Amino acid sequence: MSTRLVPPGARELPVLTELRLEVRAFLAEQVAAGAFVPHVDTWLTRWDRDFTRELGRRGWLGMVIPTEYGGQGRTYLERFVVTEELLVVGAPVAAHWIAERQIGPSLLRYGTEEQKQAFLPGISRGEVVFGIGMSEPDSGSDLASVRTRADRVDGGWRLTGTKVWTSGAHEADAFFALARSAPLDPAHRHDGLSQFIVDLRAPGVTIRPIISMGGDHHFNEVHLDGVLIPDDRVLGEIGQGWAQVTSELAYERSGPERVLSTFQLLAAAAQAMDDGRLPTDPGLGRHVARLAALHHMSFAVANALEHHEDADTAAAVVKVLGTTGEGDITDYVDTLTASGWALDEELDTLLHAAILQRPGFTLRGGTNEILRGVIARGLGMR
Amino acid sequence: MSTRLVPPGARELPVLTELRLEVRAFLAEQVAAGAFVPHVDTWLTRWDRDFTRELGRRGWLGMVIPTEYGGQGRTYLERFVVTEELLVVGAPVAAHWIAERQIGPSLLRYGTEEQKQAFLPGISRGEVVFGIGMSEPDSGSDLASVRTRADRVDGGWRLTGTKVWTSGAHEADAFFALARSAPLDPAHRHDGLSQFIVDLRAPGVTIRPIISMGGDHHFNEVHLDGVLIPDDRVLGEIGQGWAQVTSELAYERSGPERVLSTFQLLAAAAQAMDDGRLPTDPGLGRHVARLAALHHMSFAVANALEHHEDADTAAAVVKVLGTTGEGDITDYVDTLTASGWALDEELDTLLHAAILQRPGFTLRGGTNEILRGVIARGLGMR
Amino acid sequence: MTDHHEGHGLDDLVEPTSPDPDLVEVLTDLFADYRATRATPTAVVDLDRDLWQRLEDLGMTRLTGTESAGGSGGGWVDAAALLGLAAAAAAPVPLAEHDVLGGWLLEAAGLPNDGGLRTVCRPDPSGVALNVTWARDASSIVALWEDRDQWRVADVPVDRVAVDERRNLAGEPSDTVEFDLDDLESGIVVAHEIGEQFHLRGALARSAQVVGAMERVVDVVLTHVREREQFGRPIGRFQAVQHLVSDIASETALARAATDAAVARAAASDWRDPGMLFAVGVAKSCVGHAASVVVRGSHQVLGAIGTTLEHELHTLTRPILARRSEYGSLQDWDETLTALASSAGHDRLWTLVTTGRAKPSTGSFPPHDNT
Amino acid sequence: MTDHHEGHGLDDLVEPTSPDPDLVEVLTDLFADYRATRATPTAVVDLDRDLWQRLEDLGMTRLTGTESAGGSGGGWVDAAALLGLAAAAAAPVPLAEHDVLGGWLLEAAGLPNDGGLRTVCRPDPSGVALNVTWARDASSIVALWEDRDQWRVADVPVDRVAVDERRNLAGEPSDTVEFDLDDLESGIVVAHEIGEQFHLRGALARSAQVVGAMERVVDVVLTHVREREQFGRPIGRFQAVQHLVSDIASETALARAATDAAVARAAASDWRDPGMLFAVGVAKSCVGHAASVVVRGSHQVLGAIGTTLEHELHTLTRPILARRSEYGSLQDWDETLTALASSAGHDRLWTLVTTGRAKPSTGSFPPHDNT
Repeated sequence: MSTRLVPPGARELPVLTELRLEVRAFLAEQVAAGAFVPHVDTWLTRWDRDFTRELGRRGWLGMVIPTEYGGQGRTYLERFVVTEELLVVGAPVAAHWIAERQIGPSLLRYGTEEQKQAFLPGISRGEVVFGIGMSEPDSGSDLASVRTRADRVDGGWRLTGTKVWTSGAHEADAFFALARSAPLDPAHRHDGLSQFIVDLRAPGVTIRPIISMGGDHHFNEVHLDGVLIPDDRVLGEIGQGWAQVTSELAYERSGPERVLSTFQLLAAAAQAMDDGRLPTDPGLGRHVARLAALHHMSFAVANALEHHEDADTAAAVVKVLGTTGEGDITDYVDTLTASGWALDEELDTLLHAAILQRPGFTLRGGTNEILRGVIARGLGMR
Repeated sequence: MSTRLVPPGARELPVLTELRLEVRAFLAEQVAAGAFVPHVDTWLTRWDRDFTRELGRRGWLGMVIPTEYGGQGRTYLERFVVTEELLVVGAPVAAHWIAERQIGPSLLRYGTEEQKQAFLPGISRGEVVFGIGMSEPDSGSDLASVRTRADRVDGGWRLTGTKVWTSGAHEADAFFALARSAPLDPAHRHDGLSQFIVDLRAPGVTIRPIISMGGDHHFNEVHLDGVLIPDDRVLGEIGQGWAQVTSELAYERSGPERVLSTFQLLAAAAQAMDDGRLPTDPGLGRHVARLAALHHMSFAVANALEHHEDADTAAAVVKVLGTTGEGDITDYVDTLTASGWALDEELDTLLHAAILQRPGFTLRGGTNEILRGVIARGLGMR
Repeated sequence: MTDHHEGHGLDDLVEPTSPDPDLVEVLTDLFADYRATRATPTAVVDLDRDLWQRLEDLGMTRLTGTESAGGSGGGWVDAAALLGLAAAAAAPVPLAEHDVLGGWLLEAAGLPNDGGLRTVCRPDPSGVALNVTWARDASSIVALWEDRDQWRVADVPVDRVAVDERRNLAGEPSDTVEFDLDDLESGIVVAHEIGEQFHLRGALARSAQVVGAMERVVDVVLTHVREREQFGRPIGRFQAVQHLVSDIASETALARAATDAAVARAAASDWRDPGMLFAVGVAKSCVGHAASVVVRGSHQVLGAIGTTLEHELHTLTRPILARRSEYGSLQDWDETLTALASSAGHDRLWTLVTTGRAKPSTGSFPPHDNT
Repeated sequence: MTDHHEGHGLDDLVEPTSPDPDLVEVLTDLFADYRATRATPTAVVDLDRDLWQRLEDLGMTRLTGTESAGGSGGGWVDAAALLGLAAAAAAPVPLAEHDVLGGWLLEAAGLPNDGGLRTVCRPDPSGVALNVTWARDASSIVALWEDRDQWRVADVPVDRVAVDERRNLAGEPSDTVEFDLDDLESGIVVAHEIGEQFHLRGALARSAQVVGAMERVVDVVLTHVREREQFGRPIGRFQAVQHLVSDIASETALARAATDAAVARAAASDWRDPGMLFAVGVAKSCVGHAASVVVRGSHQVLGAIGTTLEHELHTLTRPILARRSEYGSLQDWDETLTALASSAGHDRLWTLVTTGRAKPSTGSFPPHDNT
């Protein structure tokens, strides 16, 4: 048989579909009630702690967290369909996104019992908001080059350095910081890194906004000036930070947020074509087809992860194709549209937001250049 | 001012246009008389020595060769418009293509007086047919790795080795062979190469066909088994082969044959769209626009060459964009067309031929991967 | 990851959709043997009757026929696997025409199937059918045609039709067939959905073949980039080549996901799911666009050697392009999907994506199935 | 190469089409100074009246006006250079609206031009014009409108219109303007070709701006890839980055070639060449498609830093996308070209490419000019 990059698909059975429809009905009510206005890229740009808590109350957060830690003890597949439904409708999900996607699974895998008890129930209720602190001003795609220093002190560590592109740090309660707990050994650049759970209100933490090209504030610089991290807030093992952060990449890269960030724009374009406000064009069908196929592929990866199968390469495939597609949808609608807001104010709003967010699609979570290298490695080329 | 990759354009004046229309009228007569059937990629695939000689009689060969060598003593710009007209109509021009494009200019620049007198008049009359022998079985894009050996003997050199992808060698009279006249020095891989003028009927030359994927015979393997090359058939200087072959690349890479190989297919598609045999689609306009812009860009490069300006990077730009566009036209028409010859037999014939030739468009004369590196170098990146 | 499923078990949530592993093993061996022993590639491709016989001996030429009709009772999941593996071996055998389409039409019409080699077509009102693959090799041709709002099926012996021999881009027989109108008019009337399904089944069969061939192209490319050296190292070490190959493999994987999803839906509903038009369209569109990337990229990576007659590559890329344009051009299918998507509109586009239909089902099909 | 032109001299064959080098030098200095002294980029962009004054002092705000009307008598070649250089500096000044379009309309209508800041628009029959750039900043608005087969031009003081302030993707004023219908109906009737040319002139002005901005993007990208290091070396050393940058620069060069050709044709014929629709369409299409590649590729190369408000990149990429969709969407122009190409058909497509028209000229325009 030939090289199989992506795990075999699976058919969604009625039990999952019922969950899907339940979430969909709730969201339709919320939109109708004006609780939120559907938008693009809401997992980065739309914060609503009330909405997040409401999801928690309904059992749609902490879905893969065991019940003993306040979670739902359900499957990645169930979480997958809930996530898809939240994204396609453009719901304000940024407040819980990082915790739900990365922090919860990392705590389950690497956290101490005390850490799990301390954080997972709040995450599951949507009350504890987390960020992630990996990138640094000069690190870019070369994450092993992080320079934030963790110095051993009595009873813990002191962190000194600067993290950037920390989405929502100004709203969050805490973040995971990757830092160098041993000096850089150029021959073993991935050694000596560790993860720390940092209280963003702790002394020594300064958060400064990074304003995006559209004038919005989603990202931050987080300066850590000798911030004291007690020993019980080390995540996992000292020196194992690299292995820990990379182990979760399949979860981070294959999710529906790598496919659906511009779904609302595509849907508005479909409507505009039906109404004659945009010219009928086969490109719409092409983009819908790719998105549908990516929905199947992303689901196949979730199914593989649920079965504890390795899916790092497959996740990279989903992210490269999915985020490229998110941008393609944006560019496609843009090329169909003559400038001028009044063609369709909703379409224009979504289009402009998508254009301004688009550069990030293929950068965040590993650039597509890096990921194509990951795929090449998965194919045995390097 | 910003980095200018391509020289400024120039407006074609009526004198050039009159030449263009003169050639066009002749070709229309030829098509009407059934002298040839318009086709795609004819500069590689369509040999007609009679047609070539007729062009010579009309003064449309050897255009940049001075009159004292039997040429027309005209400009690259005049040759450019003649060439465009020949290509768009899909005329059978393969027999003189290599001689007209590369051999003539190389002989003018590097040839001895005796060599010029020996070959240029015949080239200008379309009677001497040349090929080119650069690639070897293992050389690929790495031309400096050629292994054909030139061994010094009394009064000349003996060539031993194998050249491949020699288009038309089975029809040609002679070719230029690049060979290693000194052993490879890994630190100076471009040294020790020389060019030789090889009589393809000489003892020791064996020509074997390489059949293409469509079953056609355009390419050959040329085996040189100690072929004796007298000293007066060394081209230029021994050891300067690399500089000599690379100096002509701008002429080879920026010509209209890098843009127009599939023009007949595009024209047939335009007709089919007008007749309702293909769906009306904005892609047609997009491809026509690119082709028109490439026509201007390719003309601008010809103008720069006429003015002795450096245009290596610009030529690489024309070739990358042009050959990609030739393939894009092919793929575009293919995606519009349902299988089945009878939709339009002419269109189908052109489409199938274009599909079978297409892989070569972006490989021959330097792959587009190599050329994008050349462009990056022109931009100061390497 | 989650070891505490307090709600549903995994079996309640999803159903795997893989072909029978024993079947796959048998076929993999068969085609590996075929590949190892076949002749050098040619520009013109003719039916391989020896291979056909071997497939017949294994029951593969009647894989999808019901057992009562002499078939092996295989479903679409297994059939798609067979089509893909045969296409990956560039096997010149009419499995799609003979069994998946022809055999099915005969059963639908209640016509006997003597096992003789069949191909299929849809003649126009004048009785002419273009581009009928393998017609010259068939013992009889199964024709589907529309006659005043009714669909009819006729099994016409090849000696009763005029065959004008032609070849497609792949070099395969792809003939023009002219029927005697009397033979068509005396055909058996079949249910309306048979006529509608034919185009979809044909399109999905072609998609399965193209994906199988593309997967083999990926392997051919990977072998080449490991072995071929330039500038002193394997070309697979160059970032540009890595990215080209990554794109080829990724597009192939997407086409595979789309095709498998459509096949699974077809298998689960025996083609009765009203979302089949969308599902097949998604497969055909993704496969067709992938074909552009895979064919161009693979030839670019392989270089001149890949354009020679003796190389395996064109035995895959030519059929890929020939078949992606059968049963509707890529543009046709994108237009169909555009029509479905725009009529779904803003509020039901996602329903279309997940179920293949924009409105909740009104028929007898379980509304929650095949989402 | 050929030192023996025995036929025509080069001057008989081609005419260079470059802008006045003195003008280019003055403008290059001016915008270099502007770039060096301007404030940090903002999301919202307002008219820079100081810069406008400096341009006015140099005669640049009336560059294309005839000298008798108080202009500098510059042609389209110089005007396109000015638009491009200003766009490369992301200069928030309405040069296209005020001079190239507004000044031209006033002259065409024989209306006086007091030099006060103008913008232009084409109100709909109800008197409403959308997306009127810089309307809020103008002293008066030059309106072109079609009234029963006649085109009229009116110069309406801004205090006689209602301005609903909005902003475009670039953050620039792009207002909705509502006219009093009486003001429009009392406009001056102008020749029919004025109405037809307006859209073309607007489209070509936008193309010149977008190309200028894209050329600056190439420079920004090149600076970045030389300075930014990853994995221990400048990112420009990675083949993937080289190819991205090569593509950006190549597309920009193609857009430049197409735009220059249209500008040269406009200049040589004073817009009377019947091939202008095709020439402008080619420019608009190539520029528009280049914009997709350049904007995406440049942001990809620059990474997260290029998405920050303080970075120069978005001051270029946002206007590039805003302007490529003005005076017709990219799709509109591709459709126009498709119509021209398909009506030219097989035999005259090449004539269309070389002359902009499918039929030999029948008008007074020299048939061999501007080929």
